[in-house]
Amino acid sequence: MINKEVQNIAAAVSYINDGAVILSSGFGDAGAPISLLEALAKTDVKNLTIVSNNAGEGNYGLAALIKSGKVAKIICSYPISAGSIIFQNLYNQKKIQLNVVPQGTLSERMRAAGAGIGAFFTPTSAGTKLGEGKETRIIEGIEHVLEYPLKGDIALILAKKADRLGNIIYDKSARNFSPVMAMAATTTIVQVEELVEVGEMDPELIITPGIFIDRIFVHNK
Amino acid sequence: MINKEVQNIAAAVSYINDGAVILSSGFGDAGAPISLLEALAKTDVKNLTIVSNNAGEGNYGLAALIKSGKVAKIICSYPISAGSIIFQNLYNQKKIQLNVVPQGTLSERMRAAGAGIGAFFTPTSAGTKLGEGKETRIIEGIEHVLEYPLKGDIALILAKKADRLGNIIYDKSARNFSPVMAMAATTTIVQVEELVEVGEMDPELIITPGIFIDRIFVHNK
Amino acid sequence: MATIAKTVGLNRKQVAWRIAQEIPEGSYVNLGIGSPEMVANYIPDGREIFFHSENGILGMGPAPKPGQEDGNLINAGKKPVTLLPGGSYFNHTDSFAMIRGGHIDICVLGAYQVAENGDLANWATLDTTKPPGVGGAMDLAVGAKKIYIMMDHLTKDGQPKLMTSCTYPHTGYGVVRTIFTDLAVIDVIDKGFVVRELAKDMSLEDLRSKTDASLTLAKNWSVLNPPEMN
Amino acid sequence: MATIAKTVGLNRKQVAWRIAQEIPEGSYVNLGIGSPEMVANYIPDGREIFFHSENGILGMGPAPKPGQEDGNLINAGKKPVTLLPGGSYFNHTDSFAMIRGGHIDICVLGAYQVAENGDLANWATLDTTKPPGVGGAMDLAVGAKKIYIMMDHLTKDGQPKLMTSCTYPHTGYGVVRTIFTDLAVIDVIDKGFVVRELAKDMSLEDLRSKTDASLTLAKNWSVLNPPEMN
Repeated sequence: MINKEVQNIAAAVSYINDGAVILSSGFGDAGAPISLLEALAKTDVKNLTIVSNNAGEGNYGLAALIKSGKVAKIICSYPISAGSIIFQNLYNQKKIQLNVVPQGTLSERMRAAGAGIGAFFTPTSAGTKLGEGKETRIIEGIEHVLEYPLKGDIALILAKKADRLGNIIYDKSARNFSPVMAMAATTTIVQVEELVEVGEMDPELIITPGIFIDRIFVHNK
Repeated sequence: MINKEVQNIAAAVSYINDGAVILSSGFGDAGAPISLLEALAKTDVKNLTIVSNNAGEGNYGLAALIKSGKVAKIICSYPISAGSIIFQNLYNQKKIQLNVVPQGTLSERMRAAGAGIGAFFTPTSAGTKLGEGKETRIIEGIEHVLEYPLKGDIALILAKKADRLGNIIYDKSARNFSPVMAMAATTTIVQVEELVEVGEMDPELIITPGIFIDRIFVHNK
Repeated sequence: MATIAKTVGLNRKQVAWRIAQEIPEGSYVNLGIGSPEMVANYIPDGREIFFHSENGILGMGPAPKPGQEDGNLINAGKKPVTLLPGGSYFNHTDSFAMIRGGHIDICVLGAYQVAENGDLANWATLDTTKPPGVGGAMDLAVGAKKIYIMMDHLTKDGQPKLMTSCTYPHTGYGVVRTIFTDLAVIDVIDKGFVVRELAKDMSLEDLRSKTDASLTLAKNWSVLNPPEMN
Repeated sequence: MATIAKTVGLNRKQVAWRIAQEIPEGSYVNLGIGSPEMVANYIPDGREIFFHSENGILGMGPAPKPGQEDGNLINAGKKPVTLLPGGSYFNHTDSFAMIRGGHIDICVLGAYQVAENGDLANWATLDTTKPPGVGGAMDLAVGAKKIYIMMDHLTKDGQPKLMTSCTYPHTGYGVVRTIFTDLAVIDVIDKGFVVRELAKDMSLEDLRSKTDASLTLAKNWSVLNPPEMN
């Protein structure tokens, strides 16, 4: 019988390699896998690349991981939230690399990775500083830039409920990047509030089917 | 107060121009907007291009529209179902054009149209007869073809329930192409079984939000 | 009763009110972070408008009552909001498909600078000591059917923000439709600024002195005269 | 008791059975239209396998009981199916994202021809009097992690289907992993056919005479000997 649940949080974040590209869900705190990120901070992995919309706030979750010194590079759309002090300090000290990607392009590049699209042309960022150095093409009279897939080795995501097969539902706007990150990573690890029986979730409502999920950590609040 | 419901089926398919590109949902009969297609067959529109997975079966729905002589061209993945007699006869008489597109590329091209992607590289069909004449590129060692968006003037889709704002849910595998076609057309017309009150649908379960829907025809079985 | 010193121009609420009047019923609208969020407060009663938030919400409602906040229901500025009946949730990719795909009728954004050809600069200044951050600004700029700008006519230092061309890094090119400032409503038409409304007691000459580009007065221009708001 | 004439090789059910044994627990599997659908009937008891259907189903179950058919719950061959507990529905774009994105572990397809370098021809013949139709074959060919082929070793006319190179139009290049025929199980390794299993009473020489390409016998080859099935 398939059971993707792991028995503790250390097992959830085990076997992550040095230099891994980690997709980390959430828009601000909503949908961020705080506990998984903090557990990862306690491992001895190093030289990580983090892909996330933001760069962490306060000193918890992603900020705690960044503070641990394990993050070499961040790929995100908006690292300048008022609370992103830890990141901004390291950035100013040139101790962390930053790659800013427009939010929709960030999401679409991960979708391309998950959907087997080799590259795509998007009008977003064409002609701007963020489009510099990219291949461009005029399509239907509009300048586009060519963007490539952004694939993760690991995705750390948050959800509301899972079953042992990895079927998942989310809560409100905390859904945000989790579904696309689940598709785009080789191994997807989900932190959920509740594990339910197989068949309990409405099949019309399952947002991320188990095919995209590898490990489930049930976080008892 | 916004109300996207039309009062009768003639109104549902009104103002469709000659030469329109019509996206028609369904995988076989599942999810096919039979009544809308038959209503369209009764109008005096002509020279339509139909985009659909199949080419109609029997003499109802899409087959009836094709039989009416209003369809100049079909873009589809699989027009060779045993029941696609009307299409196949017209094809053999060279009275209808056919453009065969791999099923995933068909869907992805409509998604590109709906999502503002200018073009995309896909490995599907590279090096095959269906990839002939297309721009190619080796990405990560794999040959890809460049595919362009497939936009509709009109989408005719089927769903289970709608509210007056055009929020929609589907039934089982009848969902298939409807969500992507709703995104990819300038005007989307949905045939539903039931109209429900606004707020009655679970906001987590709404598959196609009203932003993609223009007209609702409630088909009383 | 003391006499209150009269200042020319609209306050922030009045600009939000003015923009709200411009939004037709049934529109799908994205409001940028900050001042543009205020526009939602001034939609005329009975006019049904659907607010989109880039983080995966359509049908966003006002802020919840104190104590009713839900950290999983926030807007693009990460502030608690509510969901109206008929609202829905979706993932980020679908949300930006809506944006980039041209399904958002109107997007109201703030700006550092707008050029007379509709170019927009609203994501970065020339200060390179801070890390850059763009969020969804570039996607919204290229994707929304109409971009409305809500901004002060001048910077805090008194510098013009309506320019012949942007000196700050571009967000998008030729994308701005209309600019709503504390002093005027200005359309971008044929690569030029056309003043459609002027604040009460504001002259075109005054406005020109505060603008680093040519201004044309629309034939049917009118006085921008919102209700009192404090 | 009459003596039953012995024919060499497996019947269709036995080939389906053999493929079913090859699928590990937890696999996400797409079964092509026609004979490959039979594979689902022979998964060993207690082995949990998830069947994907290109029209937006994961966790597809067997055919419903007569009278229980639902026209909205069909497989890729448009035949009625059921949904197992833990199954889900999704749209076509997401379904092909699963396929093209490499999330399907195994896809079992029929074939007209397979070449020794793994090339696959299964969507069109050389007959141009009929309209072409491809369905999801090309997406599956490039997307699934492993492509298994289920087919007769020879055509009905006795022509080889395992070839040096395909003469029919290609579906995909270098994509086939293993071919399960009525006579053998053959892996494609380093651009060559390697016989892993041979049907009972079948010699390698016999098989070579029915194959239009070189065959190597695997060191640890075995006899393909499924249970009786009628």
